[in-house]
Amino acid sequence: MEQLLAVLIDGIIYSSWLFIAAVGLTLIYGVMKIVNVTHGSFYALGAYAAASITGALLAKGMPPSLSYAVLLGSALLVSVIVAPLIERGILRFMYAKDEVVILLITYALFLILEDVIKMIWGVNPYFIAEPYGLLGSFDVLDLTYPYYNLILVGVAIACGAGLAWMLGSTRTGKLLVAVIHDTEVSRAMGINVDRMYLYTFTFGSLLAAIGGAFTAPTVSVVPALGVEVIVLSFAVVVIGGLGSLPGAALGAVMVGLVRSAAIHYLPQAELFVIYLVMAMVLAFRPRGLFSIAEARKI
Amino acid sequence: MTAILDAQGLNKNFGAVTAASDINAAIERDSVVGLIGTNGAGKTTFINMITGYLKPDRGRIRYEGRDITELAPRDVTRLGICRSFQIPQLYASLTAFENMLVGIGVVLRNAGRGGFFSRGRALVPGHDLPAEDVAERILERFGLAEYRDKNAQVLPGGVRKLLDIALTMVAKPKILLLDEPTSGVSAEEKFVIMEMIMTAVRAEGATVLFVEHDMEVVSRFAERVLAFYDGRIIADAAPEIALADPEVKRYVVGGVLRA
Amino acid sequence: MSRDRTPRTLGLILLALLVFGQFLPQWTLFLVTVALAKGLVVLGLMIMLRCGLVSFGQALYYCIGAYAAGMLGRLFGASDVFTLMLAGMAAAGLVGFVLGFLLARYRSIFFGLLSLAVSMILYGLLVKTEALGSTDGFHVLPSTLFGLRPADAWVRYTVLAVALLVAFIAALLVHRYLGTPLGRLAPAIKDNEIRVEYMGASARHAIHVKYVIAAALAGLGGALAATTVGHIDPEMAYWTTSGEFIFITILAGTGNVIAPFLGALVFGVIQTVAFAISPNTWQMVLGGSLLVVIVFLPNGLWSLFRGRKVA
Amino acid sequence: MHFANKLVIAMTAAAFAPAAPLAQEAPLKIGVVTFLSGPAASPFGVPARNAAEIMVEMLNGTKVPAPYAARGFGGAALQMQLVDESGPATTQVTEFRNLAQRDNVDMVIGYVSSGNCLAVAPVAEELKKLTVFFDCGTPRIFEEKSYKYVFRTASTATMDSVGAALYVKELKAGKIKSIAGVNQNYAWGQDSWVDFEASMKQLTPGVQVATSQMPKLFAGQYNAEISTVLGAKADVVHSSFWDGDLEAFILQAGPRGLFKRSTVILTTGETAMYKLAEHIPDGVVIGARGPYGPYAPDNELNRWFSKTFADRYGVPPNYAAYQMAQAILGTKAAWEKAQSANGGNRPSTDQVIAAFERLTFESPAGKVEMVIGAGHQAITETAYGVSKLVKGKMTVANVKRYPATMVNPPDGVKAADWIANGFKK
Repeated sequence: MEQLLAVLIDGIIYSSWLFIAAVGLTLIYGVMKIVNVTHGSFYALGAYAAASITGALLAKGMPPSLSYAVLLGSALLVSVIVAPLIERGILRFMYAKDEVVILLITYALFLILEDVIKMIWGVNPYFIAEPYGLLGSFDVLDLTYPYYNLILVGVAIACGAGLAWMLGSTRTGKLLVAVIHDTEVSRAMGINVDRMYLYTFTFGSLLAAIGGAFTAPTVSVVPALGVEVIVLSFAVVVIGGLGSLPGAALGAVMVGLVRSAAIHYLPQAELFVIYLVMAMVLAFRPRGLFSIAEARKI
Repeated sequence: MTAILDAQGLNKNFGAVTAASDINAAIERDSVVGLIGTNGAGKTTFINMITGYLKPDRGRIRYEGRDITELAPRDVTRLGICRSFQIPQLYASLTAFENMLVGIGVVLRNAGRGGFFSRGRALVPGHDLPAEDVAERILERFGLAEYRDKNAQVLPGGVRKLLDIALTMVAKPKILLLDEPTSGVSAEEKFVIMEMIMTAVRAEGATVLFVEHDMEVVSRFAERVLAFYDGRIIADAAPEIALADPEVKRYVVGGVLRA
Repeated sequence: MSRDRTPRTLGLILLALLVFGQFLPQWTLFLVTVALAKGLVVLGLMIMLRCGLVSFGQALYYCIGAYAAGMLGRLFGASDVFTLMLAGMAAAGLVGFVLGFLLARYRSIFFGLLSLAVSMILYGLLVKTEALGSTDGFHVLPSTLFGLRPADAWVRYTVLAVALLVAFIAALLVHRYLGTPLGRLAPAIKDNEIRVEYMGASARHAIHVKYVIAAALAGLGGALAATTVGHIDPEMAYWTTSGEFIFITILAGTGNVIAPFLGALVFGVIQTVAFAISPNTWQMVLGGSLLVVIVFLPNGLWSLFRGRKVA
Repeated sequence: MHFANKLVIAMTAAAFAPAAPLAQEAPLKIGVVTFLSGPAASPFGVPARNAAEIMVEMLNGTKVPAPYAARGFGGAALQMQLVDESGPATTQVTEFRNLAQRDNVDMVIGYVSSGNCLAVAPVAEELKKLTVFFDCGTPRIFEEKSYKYVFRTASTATMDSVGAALYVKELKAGKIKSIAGVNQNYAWGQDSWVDFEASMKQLTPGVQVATSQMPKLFAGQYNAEISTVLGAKADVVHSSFWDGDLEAFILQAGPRGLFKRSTVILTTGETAMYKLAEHIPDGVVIGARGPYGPYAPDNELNRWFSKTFADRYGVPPNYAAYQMAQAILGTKAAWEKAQSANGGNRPSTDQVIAAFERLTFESPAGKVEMVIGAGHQAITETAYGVSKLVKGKMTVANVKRYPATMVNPPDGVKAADWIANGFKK
């Protein structure tokens, strides 16, 4: 019983983390049809920026309670600087190319950014554990959890709800939905697709950066931080159905719960259980759980 | 004359929409049949069901006495029922010539002459010529020789249309289903294209069903007309009779004028 | 169709390398051999890419081939280089045949990601298999040629010669295959699958066949790599390995069966140069060169050599 | 034809492009291979590179205290060529061959990853190139095969697990009913746990294994693992985590009270103890993979090394740095022994090898004996202690030292068998 509860809590926490890390990927794919490997770079950038900036401010005597805002702020900072640079500077000249070629371009960019990060921050780890411990912790039966984990859950919900609201209720959001459904028609209808792409890429990258920023307090920020995240968030997004927001949420929850169940009951399986889920889902729902089946007119 | 193709009681619904309700049609060998009707009347659905792209909810389709209702498009094609498309379905990145070769390759392969170990210049069944020559000849016949080495995606609309039809000829079809062969083509070109097709077909000898909106073209080329409305066949007769039918006048001809 | 010069060119390259090979410095022999092994994998990816399919999990078969060869030596002491390669090829081909029934139904990104998932599962299983050394992997016995082991000074050259021969045969067969109707179907499937079906061909069957060929080639490459490098580990199945193969495929271009080997060689050289001149930022060099190729040689390196269509 | 020509030219050009000029008589060229990118760079690769740079510079400047005062190796200045250890075994083997045959280095010193060590060793043998492993832990290298050209100047990971077991047994005065493990799911983690578990079963019969968690390498998120370990309520928790994973584990486990609930052993804790001083509570068992860092003996060599290193890089050298220094000094010792045996002339590789086998030499970490693995594998003493924060500075208290022969198997005995047979001498 206690173990089951633990499975749930651990699962939810991990799911939240996964969702924040992955949701930007599905947005970018939905709108731009790009499988964006640099997503991992932005995750890392977010973590590095958050760790270094928050650390510096704390050293300057900033009240720790503000650090959460700073985490968010630093994520915002890096993504609005770097993302447009990449989208305007490189990607936009490539949209004519195959999905796969663009994927490779983002892979190349990822390799480059890895070294750029190393040049800026060096190889030594950064820590900002203050936000993690700050809020104290609560007990479930005899397991202790820091409240920070609830913040993670909160951020995840905020990201998901915010994105849903934006797509559903704002003008830009509605235009985005149009682009998601048919880029060509949207273009014909006079929607400025290029600007939509810029917004989408920046916002999607921001979500990745937020993921990194809010993970930073719980880990040591080191090179290659983003590598793990890439494939993991691919798995989540694919399980849910590329380009589907509820899909990403469901995918994250599934993976999160399955993984934590594996850890509690069958530790050996942890290594590949995620890919097992992915393979299973794809085997029965070739386009993921929440896919829009495309009809072909002949 | 015996029916080469026999559709009995075909029904097909897409949710609330009725695309075909109790379609019955027996097509005689070597006849030329025009399918008319407004958009959404069920003409293309009829063709899609014959070629196995859609499975009817009810009803059977027989071809030379054999039930082909459940067959997949490729199996229907292998039996000699070939179709062209309203929107040309070409291999955009290949030249017109290569488009033909792909098709011919499939024919060779289905005849067991295109395997890994078979000779480079095996004769194409039905044409009894090597692949290249067959391609040349069909392109020639459809007046596409000058576009031989142009990529399909850069060809003008009318030419794409012709190439799309030419592709159906490689397999020596016994039944040819042409879905709006002259759509998106100027009025005078329509007759040129239809003439070309008909001469080609006569040379090869095949039964033809073609969807057409231009009643002049229909009455000029069709020996028989099937008029579709709301998923039903409302008239099945020789052109002059069918086109004179009041119902057809109201729902089809008029519909075209309105369209 | 223009006259087909590919077989002759292949032959010339084979001869050139067999002759020059004896004079090349030892380390380049190894570099070239590894490039040939990777080239075989890429050759398979090229076939798939021609029908618009990219496998993010081809490392699965690379790894299966390598482990098949390794196990054969470990369990039965088999060391004949051709036996090992055939084993690797057969094992990978068999798995490919089975998985093909599933994967041939998938297209575009979903094909890629499903194959990725499968390869990662194998990776996980191998890491858990401590009997096979887990992530540390294990040694592959030095291989023999018809029971003979060449003199130390000639080992590298002999391995290279064998690799060249194998690659040459593989390339010729694939080239011939691409000329058959089924092979020709590749671009057609990429362009318009509906039409392929309406011409009386089964796209799924065509893809399945190509998938098995690609798998077998990857297995062959894996076995060759295993015997050349002398050590195998699960990372051969990791997604970064697959990524490297796709990297090379795009680098090379799909123009001709020679391209994959050329691409693999160039990749090897770029990488080792990057390691040598900028040990701290070689990833940047690698990524940069990939960008440059994609931007300036959209059809890959092959477009450098090709005046007109060869394949 | 034109095509074939082009291709061959292209290839030969490519082949020779990176070729370096042949090595002159002196100085000696040393290939140094360690992680410069990826997660292993910061805890091992870069400190090791820094140590190598210092040693090379200081040896060339004859600034190293006795017995290593002579310039370079036996008077010949050293020249080091750096290579990144990242990438799959194929890449590493390729790069090793390039070092040996393209750049004609006189010897190669390096390798953190056991996988790379296993992959490179046979190649070193094939190319007859003297190769010294400085860090990698797996005992398999000299257990599975015997090598002539390969040496390892650091003890195997077995020592860490056995030492840890001996230490906690003393620390908890035998009152250990259950143990748990959190180790990375790859060879290093698996081997470390297997050895530790076996040792504990030998030392405290009847001990129960509560749980053994094996999270994916670099997973970063350990809440679920920590929950299971907390739930298991084991007396002792063993972890061979390193680097980012270790630090993340400490950061995540601390607030959840794992360190309060169980005695936690971090066999590589030393790499994190300074960085995370305020996050490691007192009483955590800290290992350094040997007598390195805080456990290094107080001799002149060590005082000199740690000061020089700290002065230049602002942080004290960690165990990776010590191991690199140890590898270089060991090779120097062997080289100079061979040289004097050779009447002062530059020794041949075979002579160096002869001198290296069963060599005993001094390093900043004290005495190193190349006595197992047929004289190619070093054994050293090891030490463990518990963390103790003194005036905001992290130190180790309650330090126990274990002589080399007590924590390493005798020559010719496989580590696993040695443990299974109750550590028989």
